[in-house]
Amino acid sequence: MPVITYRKALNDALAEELARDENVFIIGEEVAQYNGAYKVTEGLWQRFGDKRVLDTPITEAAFVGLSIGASMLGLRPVVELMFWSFAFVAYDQIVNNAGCIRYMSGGQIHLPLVIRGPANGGTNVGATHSHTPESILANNPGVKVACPATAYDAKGLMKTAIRDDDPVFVMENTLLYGETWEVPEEEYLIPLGVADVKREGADLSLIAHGRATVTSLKAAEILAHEHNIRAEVVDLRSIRPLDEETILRSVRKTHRAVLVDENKPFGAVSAQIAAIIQEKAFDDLDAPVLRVCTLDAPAIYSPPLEKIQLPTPERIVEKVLSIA
Amino acid sequence: MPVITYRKALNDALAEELARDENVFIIGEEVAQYNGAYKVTEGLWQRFGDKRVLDTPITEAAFVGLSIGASMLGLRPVVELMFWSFAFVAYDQIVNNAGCIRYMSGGQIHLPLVIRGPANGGTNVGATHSHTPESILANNPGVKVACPATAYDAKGLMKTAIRDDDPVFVMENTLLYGETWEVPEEEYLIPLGVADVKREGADLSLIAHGRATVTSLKAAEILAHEHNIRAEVVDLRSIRPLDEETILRSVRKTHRAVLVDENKPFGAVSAQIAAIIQEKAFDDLDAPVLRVCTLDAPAIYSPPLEKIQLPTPERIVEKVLSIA
Amino acid sequence: METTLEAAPFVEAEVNRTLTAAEKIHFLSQMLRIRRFEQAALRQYQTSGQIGGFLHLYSGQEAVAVGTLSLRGENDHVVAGYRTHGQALAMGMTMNECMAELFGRATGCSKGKGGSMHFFAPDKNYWGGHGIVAGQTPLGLGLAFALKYKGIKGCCLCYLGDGAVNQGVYQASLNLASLWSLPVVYIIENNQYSMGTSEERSSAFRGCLAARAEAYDMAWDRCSGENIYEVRAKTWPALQRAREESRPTVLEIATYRYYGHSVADANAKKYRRPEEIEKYRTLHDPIQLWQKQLYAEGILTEAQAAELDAAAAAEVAESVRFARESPLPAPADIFSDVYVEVDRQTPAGRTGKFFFND
Amino acid sequence: METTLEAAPFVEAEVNRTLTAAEKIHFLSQMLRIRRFEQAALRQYQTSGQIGGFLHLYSGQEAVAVGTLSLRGENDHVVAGYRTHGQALAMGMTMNECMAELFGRATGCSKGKGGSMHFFAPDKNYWGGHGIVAGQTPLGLGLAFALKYKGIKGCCLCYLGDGAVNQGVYQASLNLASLWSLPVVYIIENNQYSMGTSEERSSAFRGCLAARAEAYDMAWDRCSGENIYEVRAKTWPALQRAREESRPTVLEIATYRYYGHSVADANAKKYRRPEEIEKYRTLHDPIQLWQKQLYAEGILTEAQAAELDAAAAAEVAESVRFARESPLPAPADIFSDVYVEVDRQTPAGRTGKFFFND
Ligand SMILES: Cc1ncc(C[n+]2csc(CCOP(=O)(O)OP(=O)(O)O)c2C)c(N)n1
Ligand SMILES: Cc1ncc(C[n+]2csc(CCOP(=O)(O)OP(=O)(O)O)c2C)c(N)n1
Ligand SMILES: [Mg+2]
Ligand SMILES: [Mg+2]
Repeated sequence: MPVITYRKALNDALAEELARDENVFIIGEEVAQYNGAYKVTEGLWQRFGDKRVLDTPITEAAFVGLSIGASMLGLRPVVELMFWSFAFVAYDQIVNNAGCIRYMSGGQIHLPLVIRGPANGGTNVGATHSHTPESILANNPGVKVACPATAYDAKGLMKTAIRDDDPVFVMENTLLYGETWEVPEEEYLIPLGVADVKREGADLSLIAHGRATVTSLKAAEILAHEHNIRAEVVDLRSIRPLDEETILRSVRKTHRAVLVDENKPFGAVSAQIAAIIQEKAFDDLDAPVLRVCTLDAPAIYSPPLEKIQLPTPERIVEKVLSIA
Repeated sequence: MPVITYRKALNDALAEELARDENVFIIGEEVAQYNGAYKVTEGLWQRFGDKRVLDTPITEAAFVGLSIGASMLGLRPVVELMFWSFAFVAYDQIVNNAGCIRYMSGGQIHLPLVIRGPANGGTNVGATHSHTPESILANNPGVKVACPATAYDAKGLMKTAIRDDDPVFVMENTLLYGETWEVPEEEYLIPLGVADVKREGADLSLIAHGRATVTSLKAAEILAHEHNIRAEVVDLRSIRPLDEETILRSVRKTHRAVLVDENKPFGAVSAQIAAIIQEKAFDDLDAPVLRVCTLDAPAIYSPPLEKIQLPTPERIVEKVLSIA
Repeated sequence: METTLEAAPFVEAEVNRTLTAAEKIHFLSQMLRIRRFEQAALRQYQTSGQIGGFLHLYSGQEAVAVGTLSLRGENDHVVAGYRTHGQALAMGMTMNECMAELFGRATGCSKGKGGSMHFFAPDKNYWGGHGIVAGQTPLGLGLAFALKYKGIKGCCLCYLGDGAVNQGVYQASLNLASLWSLPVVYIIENNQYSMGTSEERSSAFRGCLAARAEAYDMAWDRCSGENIYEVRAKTWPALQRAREESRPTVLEIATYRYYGHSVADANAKKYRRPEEIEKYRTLHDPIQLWQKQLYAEGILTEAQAAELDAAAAAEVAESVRFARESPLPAPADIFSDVYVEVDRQTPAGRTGKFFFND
Repeated sequence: METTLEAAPFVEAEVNRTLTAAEKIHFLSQMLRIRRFEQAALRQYQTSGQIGGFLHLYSGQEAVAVGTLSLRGENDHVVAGYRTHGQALAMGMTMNECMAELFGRATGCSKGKGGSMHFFAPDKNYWGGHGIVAGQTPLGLGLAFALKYKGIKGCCLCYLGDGAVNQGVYQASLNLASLWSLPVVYIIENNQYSMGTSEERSSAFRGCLAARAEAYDMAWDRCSGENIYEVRAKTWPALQRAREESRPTVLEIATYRYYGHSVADANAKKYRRPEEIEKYRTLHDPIQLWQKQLYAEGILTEAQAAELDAAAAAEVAESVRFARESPLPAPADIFSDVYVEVDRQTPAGRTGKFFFND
C-alpha cells in the first residue's frame, strides 16, 4: 500500500471530491494561488481553476458566512481556516448560522458545508494561534466534528465530511501534516461516529482523538515494554457523532480508562467522555477515569516548554501507573 | 432585611461601584439613555452621566475590544452584552484579548474588566438568543466566570467582579431579573470560588449554578415531601475559580450526586464537575454521577416546548429516583 | 406632504409605467395584509398568552417590503433580519403559517422552532429571518455567490437596519461583494433608530449610510420608503445591476416604525417624541399615501379599499383561529430538524451518538 | 529615484526643520538596529534551532516605524500586529529582551510566553504585538478612549497591514473612533501584499485604502514610507489632530517587505516577481535613502555610517549571546501570568480552583 503524508491524503480527498461533484468548491485564505499556507490544497487551483478554488481576503466572518449562504442553495463549500483558531473571528457564523439555521427553519434547510483546518498547539505560535476548539464546537447540537489522527483517517473522514449533508468541522493538525501512513489507492470512506481501536489491549483503555492518539500509541508502547501493561488505544476519530459503544466496550473489558486530549481541561472532550463512562460503566470501573490534557494555561511560546504543555507519552504513562 | 429583585441587586452593585471608583464605567448597547434593555442599568446614566455610562452602536467586537484596551490603561470597564449570546460576534476579543494578553505579555498587563449580561434560555427568543456560554468560556485559563442564582449572590459577586483585577464574566438570567430575595443594606462582597450550600441534606447532592440552582431547590422540596429524600443543594456561584472542596465535601457526605445545569450537555459545566467528582471521590460514590441538562438541541421557540427543554424539577426528581 | 411632489417623476419610471391597475391594487392589498397581520399579532401577544419572546413590528415600513419585493424575479433570493414579518408576507408566505409560528405550533412556517425572528420559506426563495444583528449580511453574499456559481441570472436582496450597518461583518461583506462582483443588493431600511439609539448616536458617516459603499467602490442609492413608486423606481436599477452586470448595490430606504423596537419596548415613546411618531403616522403612512395615490389615479374607490381591508382582516382572523387550533410540536420534535442525516435516517444519521442527553 | 524629488517639500515641514543632526543620525541608527536585529534573528531561526513558530520580518519597512514613532510623546501609546519587531525596537525595547523572547527565554520581554508575534512593553507604552489579523484595532480604540477618559492629552498609534483592513472589526472600529471622537491614528503599512495576496485581490476601494475613512467622516492621508521626512511630515498632523482635537485619522503608508510573509513563506518569490523585490531593495530602501540624504546634508560621513552599522551589529551579536545564555522558563512558570490575583496571591487568588490539570 502506498505510504503518503497526512497532508497528501487530505489533498487527495479534496481533489477526488472536487472531481466528483461540481458543487464542491474550496474557499479560504491562500488556498488557491499560494497552494495553501500548509500546502493542503496544493495543485488544486491549477487543476480546477478559479471557479472551484478561491482565494479570499482576510475576512473570516464574511467568507464563512458566504459559504453557509451558498450551501443553502445546494453548493458544497469546503472552507479552509488557515488555523481553526481564527474561527473566533467568525464564531457567530459558525454557531448561529451553521449550527442553528436548520433547526430554526423547522428542517427546511440543510447546510452541506465543511470547515477544515489545523486545530492544535505545539508549534510555538503562541496562545492566539494554538486553540483546540473541537470541544467547544461539539457543544453545539447541529454540527459534526471530526479529528483524524492518521493519513488514512484524514482521507476517509474528509471525503465523508464533504458528502455529508450537515455541517462538518474537520480538525487537522499541523504536526501531523508531514507524517506518513499507509493509504490505499482505491476509494474508501470512513463514516463519522465510528471509533477505531488503534491498538488492542486488556489492561486499560487509552481514549483519545487527533494527535493525542499518536501520543497515546507511544505511551502504550512504553507501557507494554517497560511496565508490562497492555493498553488499548481507542481513537474516537469523530467527536460528534461519538462512538459511545466502542468506548464503553473497551472500558467494560479493561475496567480502567485514561483519557487523553490536547484540549484545555475545563469542559474538554475528555470531560464529556469521563462523564459518560462513569455514568454508563460505573460498575465496570476499577479505578477513576483519569485525564491527560494540555496543561491548563494559554499556550506558552517557548518551544521546550510548549512541548511539555501538551500531553506527552511520559505524562500518560505516569497517570496510567497511578491506577494500574 | 429588604427584599429586592435580582435586577435591583445588580443595579445597586453597579451604582455602588461607580460611586466608589471613578475608573469604573458602564458600556454597552442601550445601557444609558434607555436604562438597559432589561433595566439592569436603570438610573445610572442619569446619576453618573455620559462619561461613566455609555451607549454604544451595535458593534460588539469594537466595544468589547475597546473596553479591553481601556482596561490595559487601568480603567475598569463593566461591559453589558444585551445577551451573552452576542458574545459570539466579539469572540476573538473575548478569548484572545481578554483571555490571553496577560499571559502573552509575561504578566506585564492585567485586565480588570467585567463583561456581564443574561445568558440563558427559557424566554422563547429562539436558538440565536438562548446560548449559555459559561461552559465554553470557562474553558479558557485566564478568565473567571460567575453565575449568580439569587439577588444576594448577584450583588455580592458583581461587586467582587468589578474589584477583581482579572477579567470576570458574569452570567445573569432574564428569568431571574424579576425574582426577589433578601439582600442586606450594608455593603458585602462574595468571593469568587466559594460555593454556597443552599440547602443541607444527607442523601444526595444536587450541584448546580445560576437558575438551575433555583430549579434544584424546587426539586429538593419535592424530593423531601414526596419521596423522603433529603437532597443537599450546592450552588457553585462561580465556575472558574471553582469551589472543588465544597463539591467534594458534599459528595463525600451524601455519596450520590445529580448535576444540574442549563448548558447543552456536551462539555457542559456539569461534564467537568462529573469528571472531577468521579476522579476525586471515586470510592465515596454509591452510584454514578448523573446530569440534568438542557435537552440537546438548539433552543426551540415554541413556549411550552422550551419550558421542558430546560431542566425542570420533574426531570431532576426522576434522575434522582433512578439512583436513590 | 413632502413626498407627493417628488412622487411624480417616479411614476414615470418604466417599472411603474407598465404596472396594471390590478397590480397596483395588489400592492395595497399586500400592505394592508401586513398591517392587519401585525396588529392581530400584537393583540394576540398581549392577550392570548400564546406568543412568547420578541415581536418586532414592521408597521409603517410596509412600502419597503412590498415595493422592493414586487420586483423580484423567480431567480431572486431574499434574506433579512429579525423584523421580518413584512418581507415574509410580501414573499408570499401565508398568514396561517406565519401566525402559527408565532403561536409556536407545529403548523408554523418553522414548525414552531424559530419564532417571530426566524421565519423561513426556502421554497419561496426566502432564507430567513435572522436574529443576530447583521448576521444575515454574509449569508446574502452566499446566496448571490451561489447564483453566480451556477450561472443563474438572479440576485439576492438582503435587508438590514440602520443599526446593523456598524457590525463589522456587514462592512466586510461589502468588500467581498464588490471585490468578487456578486449580485447582491443590500437594502438598508433606515427607520432612524436601532432600539432607542438614533442614527446620529450610532453611525459616523458622510451624506448617508449607503454612501459608505463608495469606500468599496460600490454603487449606492437612497430613497424615501413611503411611496411605492419611488421604492420601485430606485430598486429596479439595483436589481438589474446585480442580474445583468453582477455588481452589488447598497440601497438605503428612509422609513419609520410606529411601534417600539419590539413589543417589550417600554421606552417606545421616550426616545422619540410623540409628535414625531404622530407626524409619520398621519403624514407619511405608506398605506394611506398609496391609497390616495390610487384614488387620484381613479383606479380605486373607497369602498374597494374598505373591501380589501376587510378581506385582510378576515384572513388574519382565520390565521389566528388556525394557529390557535393547531397542535404544538410533540416533545420528541425537540430532536428533529437538528441533523438532516438523522431526520432522513441515512446510514450517516444512524451511526454514533448525536445527542448527549444521557 | 521617484521620491527624492518629492522629499524636498517634506524636509520643510516644521517637524523636520527643527531636527538636529544628532536626531537625524539617531533615526539612521534605529533603522540599522532593526535591520541588523532581524537579519540575525533570521540567521538564528535557520541555524540555531532555538527559535520556533513564526518570524515575520520587517526589513524594508523600517522608515515607517522609526519615522512615525520618532514623533511620539510621553502620553502616546502604541499597539500593533504580529510583524512587530520594528515597532518594538523603535519604542525603545532592548535587543536583549527581544532576542531572548525569540529564543523563548525567561529573560524575554514576555518571559518567553509570547514569541515573535507577541512582544509587549507596557512600561514603554507599547501594548503588543497581536497575532490575530486586525485584533489590535479595537484595542487601539480602547487606549485612545482611556486617554480621553482620564483627560490626558495623548493619542494611540495603531498599526495594521493592507490585508487587515478587510476584517470587520477594523471597519467597525473606524465608526466608533469617529463617532466618539477618539484620539487614535490608524497607520496602514501598505506593503502591497497580505501573505501571497496582492492588494488588488484583497480589497475593493476607491483611490486608496485609507480613503475608506471618508465613509466614517474621518480624516485620512497617505504617503510613501521610504523617506523619513515624508513619513514624519504626514504623521505629525495626524498625531496633532488626535492630541489637540481628539479626532481620529487613517494614515496609509506605502512600503515594501523584502522577505517572504514569514520565514516559513516558501512562495516568497512566487507571488512577487524577483525584479519587483530587487527594484525595492535597490531603489527604495529606506536605510540607503536616508543615508544618502544625510550625506547630502553633510551631516554624516560614510565612515560614521559604517560605525553605526558596526555598533548595531555588535549590539545584535551581544543580544544573541544574551538570549542563548539566558535560562528557559521553569516548567512551573507555565502557570504564572495567567491570573494576576493568583500571581499576587491575593485572597481572590487563593480562593477556589483556578487550574484544572487534575
Ligand atoms: C449582535 C446583536 N447585538 C444586539 C442585538 C439586539 N438588537 C436586536 S435588534 C437591535 C436594533 C437594531 O436596529 P436596526 O438595525 O436599526 O433595525 P430595526 O430594529 O430598526 O429594524 C438590537 C440592538 C442583536 N439581536 N444582535
Ligand atoms: C484572523 C486571522 N486570519 C488570518 C491570519 C493569518 N495571517 C497572518 S498575517 C496574514 C497576512 C496579513 O497581511 P497584512 O495585513 O497586509 O500585513 P503584512 O503581513 O503585510 O504586514 C495572514 C493571512 C491571522 N493571523 N489572523
Ligand atoms: Mg433601525
Ligand atoms: Mg501587507
